[in-house]
Amino acid sequence: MKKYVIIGNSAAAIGAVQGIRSVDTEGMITVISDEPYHTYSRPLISYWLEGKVTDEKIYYREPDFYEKNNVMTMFGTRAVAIGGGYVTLANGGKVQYDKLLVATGSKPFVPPMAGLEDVKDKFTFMTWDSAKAIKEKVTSGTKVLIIGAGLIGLKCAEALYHLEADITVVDLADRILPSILDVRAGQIMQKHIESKGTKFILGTSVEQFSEHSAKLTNGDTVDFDIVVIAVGVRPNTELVSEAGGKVEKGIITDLTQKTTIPDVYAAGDCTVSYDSSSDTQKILALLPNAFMQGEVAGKNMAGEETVYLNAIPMNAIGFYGLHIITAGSYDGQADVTENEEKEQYKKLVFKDGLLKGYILMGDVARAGIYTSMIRERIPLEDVDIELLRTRPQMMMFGKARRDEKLAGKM
Amino acid sequence: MKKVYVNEEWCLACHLCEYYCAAANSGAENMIKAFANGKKPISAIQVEESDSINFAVQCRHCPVPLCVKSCITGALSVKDGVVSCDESRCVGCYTCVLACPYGCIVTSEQSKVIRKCDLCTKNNNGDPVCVKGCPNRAIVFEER
Amino acid sequence: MALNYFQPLFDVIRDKDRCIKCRACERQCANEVHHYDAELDKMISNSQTCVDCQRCVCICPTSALKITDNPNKFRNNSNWSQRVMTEVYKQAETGGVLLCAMGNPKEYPVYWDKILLNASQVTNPPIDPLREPMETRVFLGKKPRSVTFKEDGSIDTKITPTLELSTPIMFSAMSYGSISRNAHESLARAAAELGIYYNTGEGGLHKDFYKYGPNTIVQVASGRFGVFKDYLETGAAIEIKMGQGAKPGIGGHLPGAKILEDVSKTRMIPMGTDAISPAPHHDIYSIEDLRQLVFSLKEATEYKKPIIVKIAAVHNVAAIASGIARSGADIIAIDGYRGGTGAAPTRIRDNVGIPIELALASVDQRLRDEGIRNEVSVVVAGSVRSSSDVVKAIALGADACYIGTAALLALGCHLCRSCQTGKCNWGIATQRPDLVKRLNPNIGYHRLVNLVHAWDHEIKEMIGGMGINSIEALRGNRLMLRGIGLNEKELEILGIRHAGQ
Amino acid sequence: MLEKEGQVRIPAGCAISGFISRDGNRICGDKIVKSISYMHDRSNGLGGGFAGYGIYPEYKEQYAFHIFYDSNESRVETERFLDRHFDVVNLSRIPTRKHPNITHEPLIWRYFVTPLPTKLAESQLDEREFAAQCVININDRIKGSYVFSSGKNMGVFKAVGYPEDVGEFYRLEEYAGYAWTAHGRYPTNTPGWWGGAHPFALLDYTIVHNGEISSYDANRRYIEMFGYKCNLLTDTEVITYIIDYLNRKLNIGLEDIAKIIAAPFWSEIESGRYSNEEREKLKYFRNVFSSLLITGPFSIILGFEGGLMALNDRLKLRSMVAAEKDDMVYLASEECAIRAICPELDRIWSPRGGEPVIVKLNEKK
Repeated sequence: MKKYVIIGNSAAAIGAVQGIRSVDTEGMITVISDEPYHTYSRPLISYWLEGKVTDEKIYYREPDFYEKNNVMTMFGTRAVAIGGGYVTLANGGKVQYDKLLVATGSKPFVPPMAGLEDVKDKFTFMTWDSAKAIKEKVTSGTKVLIIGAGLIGLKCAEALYHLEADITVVDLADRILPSILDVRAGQIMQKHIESKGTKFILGTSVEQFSEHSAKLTNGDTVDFDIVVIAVGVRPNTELVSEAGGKVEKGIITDLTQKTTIPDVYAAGDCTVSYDSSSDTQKILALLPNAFMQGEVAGKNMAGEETVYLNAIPMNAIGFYGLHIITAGSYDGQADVTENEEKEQYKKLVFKDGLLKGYILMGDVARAGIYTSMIRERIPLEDVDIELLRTRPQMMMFGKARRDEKLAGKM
Repeated sequence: MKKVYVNEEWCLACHLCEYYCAAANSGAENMIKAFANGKKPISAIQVEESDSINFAVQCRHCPVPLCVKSCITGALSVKDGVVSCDESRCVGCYTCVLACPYGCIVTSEQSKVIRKCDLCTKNNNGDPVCVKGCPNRAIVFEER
Repeated sequence: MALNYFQPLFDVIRDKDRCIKCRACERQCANEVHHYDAELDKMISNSQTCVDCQRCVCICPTSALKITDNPNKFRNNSNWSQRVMTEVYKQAETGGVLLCAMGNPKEYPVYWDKILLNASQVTNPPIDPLREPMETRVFLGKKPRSVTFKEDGSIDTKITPTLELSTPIMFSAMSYGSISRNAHESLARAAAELGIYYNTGEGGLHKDFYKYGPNTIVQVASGRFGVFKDYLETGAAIEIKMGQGAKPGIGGHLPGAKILEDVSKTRMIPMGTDAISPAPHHDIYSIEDLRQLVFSLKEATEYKKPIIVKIAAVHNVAAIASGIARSGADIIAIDGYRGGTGAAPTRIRDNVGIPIELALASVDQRLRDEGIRNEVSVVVAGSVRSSSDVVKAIALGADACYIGTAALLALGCHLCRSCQTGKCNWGIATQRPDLVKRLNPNIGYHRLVNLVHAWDHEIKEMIGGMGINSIEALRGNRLMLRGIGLNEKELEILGIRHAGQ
Repeated sequence: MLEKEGQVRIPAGCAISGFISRDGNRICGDKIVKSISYMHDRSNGLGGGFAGYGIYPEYKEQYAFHIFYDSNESRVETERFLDRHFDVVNLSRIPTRKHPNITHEPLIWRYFVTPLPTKLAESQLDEREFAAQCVININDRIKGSYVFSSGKNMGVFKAVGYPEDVGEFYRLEEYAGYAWTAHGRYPTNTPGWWGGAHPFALLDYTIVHNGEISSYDANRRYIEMFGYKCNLLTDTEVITYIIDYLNRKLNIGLEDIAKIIAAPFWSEIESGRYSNEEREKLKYFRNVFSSLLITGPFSIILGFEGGLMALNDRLKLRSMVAAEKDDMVYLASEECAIRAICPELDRIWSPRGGEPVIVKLNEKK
């Protein structure tokens, strides 16, 4: 009977459990996590903070998930080292493995900022515990300063907006959501968020914190009750690097999710993935990506050879009720349509006879058809471009491809 | 497994499948009540039409469902081959909309959660209503 | 037009409490009666163009629609009815011949409904088709006068080619062109599955349907459209169309608008030209000419196919039939004045010809009187509406019946009688691709099969009740019939007694 | 007023019986009377009759015409017709005895005749057809005359009454023949006409029949195309004509005739139990002679020169038993009618529907 050990308890870990169990119903699976919770969905913490998701619904899988899958759990336990067929725990214990998955995710990056140590109520926004900590401090009218206008910062801002906090967002960049939006889309979104009362101060940074205010590089001073720092994340790669595994921006794996260390696999936000839309290696810190990588890792660990292909950056997210779906790379010839009044924006990016990426804001219906164009590398010459530009639809494919797709064999 | 398939040769773009679907899954006891007072319940099947070609599209219930793998809440799951959504767990993030290669996850402005075809397993219609309601047998429920 | 003489014939009534504004009616009406007004958020109906085809009523998911007669009426006049007056207005405006479609709708007597069937009581047991074999197979064609045997006792006499039918029902001639490809496919597939025959009409046979040849009767009409060697050889039988019940004395007429590419290829005529068949066959001006055509066709097909001669039921039909029976034809088809059509001049449809019941009775008797009933089979058409009509026709003397209108009804036709417009909402009498596709032959053929199966079952029950267990014992068995409400002359022509006698 | 036979079709139930000596031994007529009397309850006194074969050996080359006359005028007219067409070798009243249950008797005459050679030649018909035409002519054209028996060396005796009374009336004990058939009738009204009693005969074909065929008018209207006139509107009449047509005119054997009038069902024809030739033949018969298929219940005994044939409808909706003892073959509606005259039998069976029992005289050694 094989012994599987998984470090981490989020999407990649759950994907691995399901992957292993789809191949091996017998082997012993142990999940080690430093968080004390049944697996929960990390992206849901903002919904939880907002109050839209209850304690019961934040869980990523049903309560009997571990029992049903015959998984032994070691929650609230930190793994400190791996190697030699053992995981060493913070309490000195050792857990033996035949196959190990490192699914340690990432951690918030807090850059050195002058005076930050004087701020008592400062938070990051990465875990349920961090959301719980923020919630304790926020009531109606609480002044919140958020450093970082990226996905995490703005998701946090949206949640706090529903709690009627007074929010200011500061970012060194001169636009919001630069990782997923282009300049124009960012402007529309910014305007939308501002219309709800959230303030942005962009192209600036904090020069000096004091306990309840921050002096900015542009000379302004922002008063706050609490600060949330959301400038970025860093992958948790230490376990692998210290064991001699190859690590660059994140943990390096092959297409089967195997690291350079024998019998050790890695998946999720801690790893580097191959982005087929831009032909580059990058960290794709996305829940669907993590789950699928974990699943592939799990299957390989259990002996079924399979590879993870066609990973691309993609995001489905909404802020203050305005939806965005994006995918792929924006490097190429762009085709943009916009309806400012309706807060609708659409950008299609073409290169090498393929659809490479897109941004849909406002009207996101059926976006997955575009995603499949990118992922499956369907040549543009096979589709009706006019229809493709109009909206995502099956009609744009030729009869043969449409029949094949609608037969639902995927 | 029996699934719903469309035969575009026979689709008349009457859109009745959409109305039957919307009504059957609206919780209202009949179609008139489902649409009464300006209500516009959502259909999980959508008709695409052009001058000469029409067809209805709804969930293919993929053997490897990207929507389920992508779901951030666990609301989407597969049971006996049927991909369905526990709408009480959906937060409307639309990651499934992003993932579905057929554009078969429907967004609802009213409920803020997604709607998708569950082959009428959650209502009392037996076979899917879109199939039963199609006047030209363009939509069929069969094993292929 | 400042003065509108043409009030809508119908009133489209929408129950606003039921209407959910799904717009299915709008999408399904080729006459553009319904439309959705976004400003008013309402469905609006324009009754003026409604033909009462009932498509919208049938498709409405909430049963919100009704179509009734327009209650608006001219002043009562038993002589000058509203219909007659409106026709005058129409001709005053257009100067043209009135056109119409399908069968004679006027209130002439329906003799089928004045004939009652017998059943066995006490002296003779009724037979239960669920428990005993009950046979409806028939053969159509000439029967030899005598029979010779070989030494070993086997038969030496050859039978001329015959048609074998699983039940005495065939689908009438309806051309590709007048009806759609899907309607044709439905008929062809149903005929094949049922073991009966359908009839190409005068429009030729589409290449795709050659595979149904063993169940196809190919027609040769006065226009000779689509007639060539392969066509003749493909059919199981060849029908010479001399006349048609709906319009005796004139030829077929298919407007150019219905002649699209496929129809043009099949008919072998240019696209868009009107296909007008001459009133007579110009090589047949007399009975002896018919004999020549019969034998030309037999020669062309090496005496392998029975030849049917189809005539309209007209006043001296018995004598004409007698002539045909001696012409070498194997089967006579007689089409009564209530037979349908895709287009006919109204006056002709409504005033020319005689009822099939009387024509059949006199033809059958005449052929027997002359001792030549065996020379031909007799097939009747022209409003055979039900299995009981079939039973009555066979008891009067028919070998089989053609059904046309009933078959179209099975395919969805609601007898709006607007076939000539080419805008059939049921996908039957149209060539418009968006309308044609409304008739899914997978459904259509199945409905035809159902219909004929149902009739076959009913026929078995009726003849079983008479104590008959094979349809041939019904043929010409007029004792099984009684008239009701008929006068002496009618009874005499029908060769039956009055009920109670 | 009640309509008589020929004006209306009268359904009837019946008893039939018959036997034959295959060796050609002549058997006294009282035996058939005894047999049919055992089925008294199957008749109601409204018709009885007999046919005897081999009863006129002294006139075996002549046609024996038995004729009912309503009046002397009819007789005179008929005899004038006979004289024009035939050489009348012998004529006489048929001997009868008074019987309390037999009343209203017509004039009953018997003629032994041969066709006049000149007339026969002129007609271009064969002799039998000539004789048949003359019989049909008399029955059709001469009012009050009815030829009820017209074969050679055979005779029909029939009347309104119970068959046993009819037998006594005609003094059948004075006749002897190699084959006899008998009929007792149970009609559903009172036609009171002697011609309506059975057997029905044309030339040497006689039929006794129990049943009511549902195909009657289809058969009648078909057979009338070939010169027959079904004046009596009875099953027996039309069946006789059908058999005459098929056997005498088309030369179809009795076995094959059974396959035409009581044709096997299609399901049986196509069941694979027949050889290809046989299947083709059955199919041919059902196609070509479809209008001669007889449906509805019947059991018949056909008498003909030199034999008997019994046949049931294909569903066997009427009773019929057959039995053998030495050279004798017995056929009857009920077994009792056989046991009454031959208690010890070699074999007794119930023929299947549509399966003919054909018995012919043995070849003379």
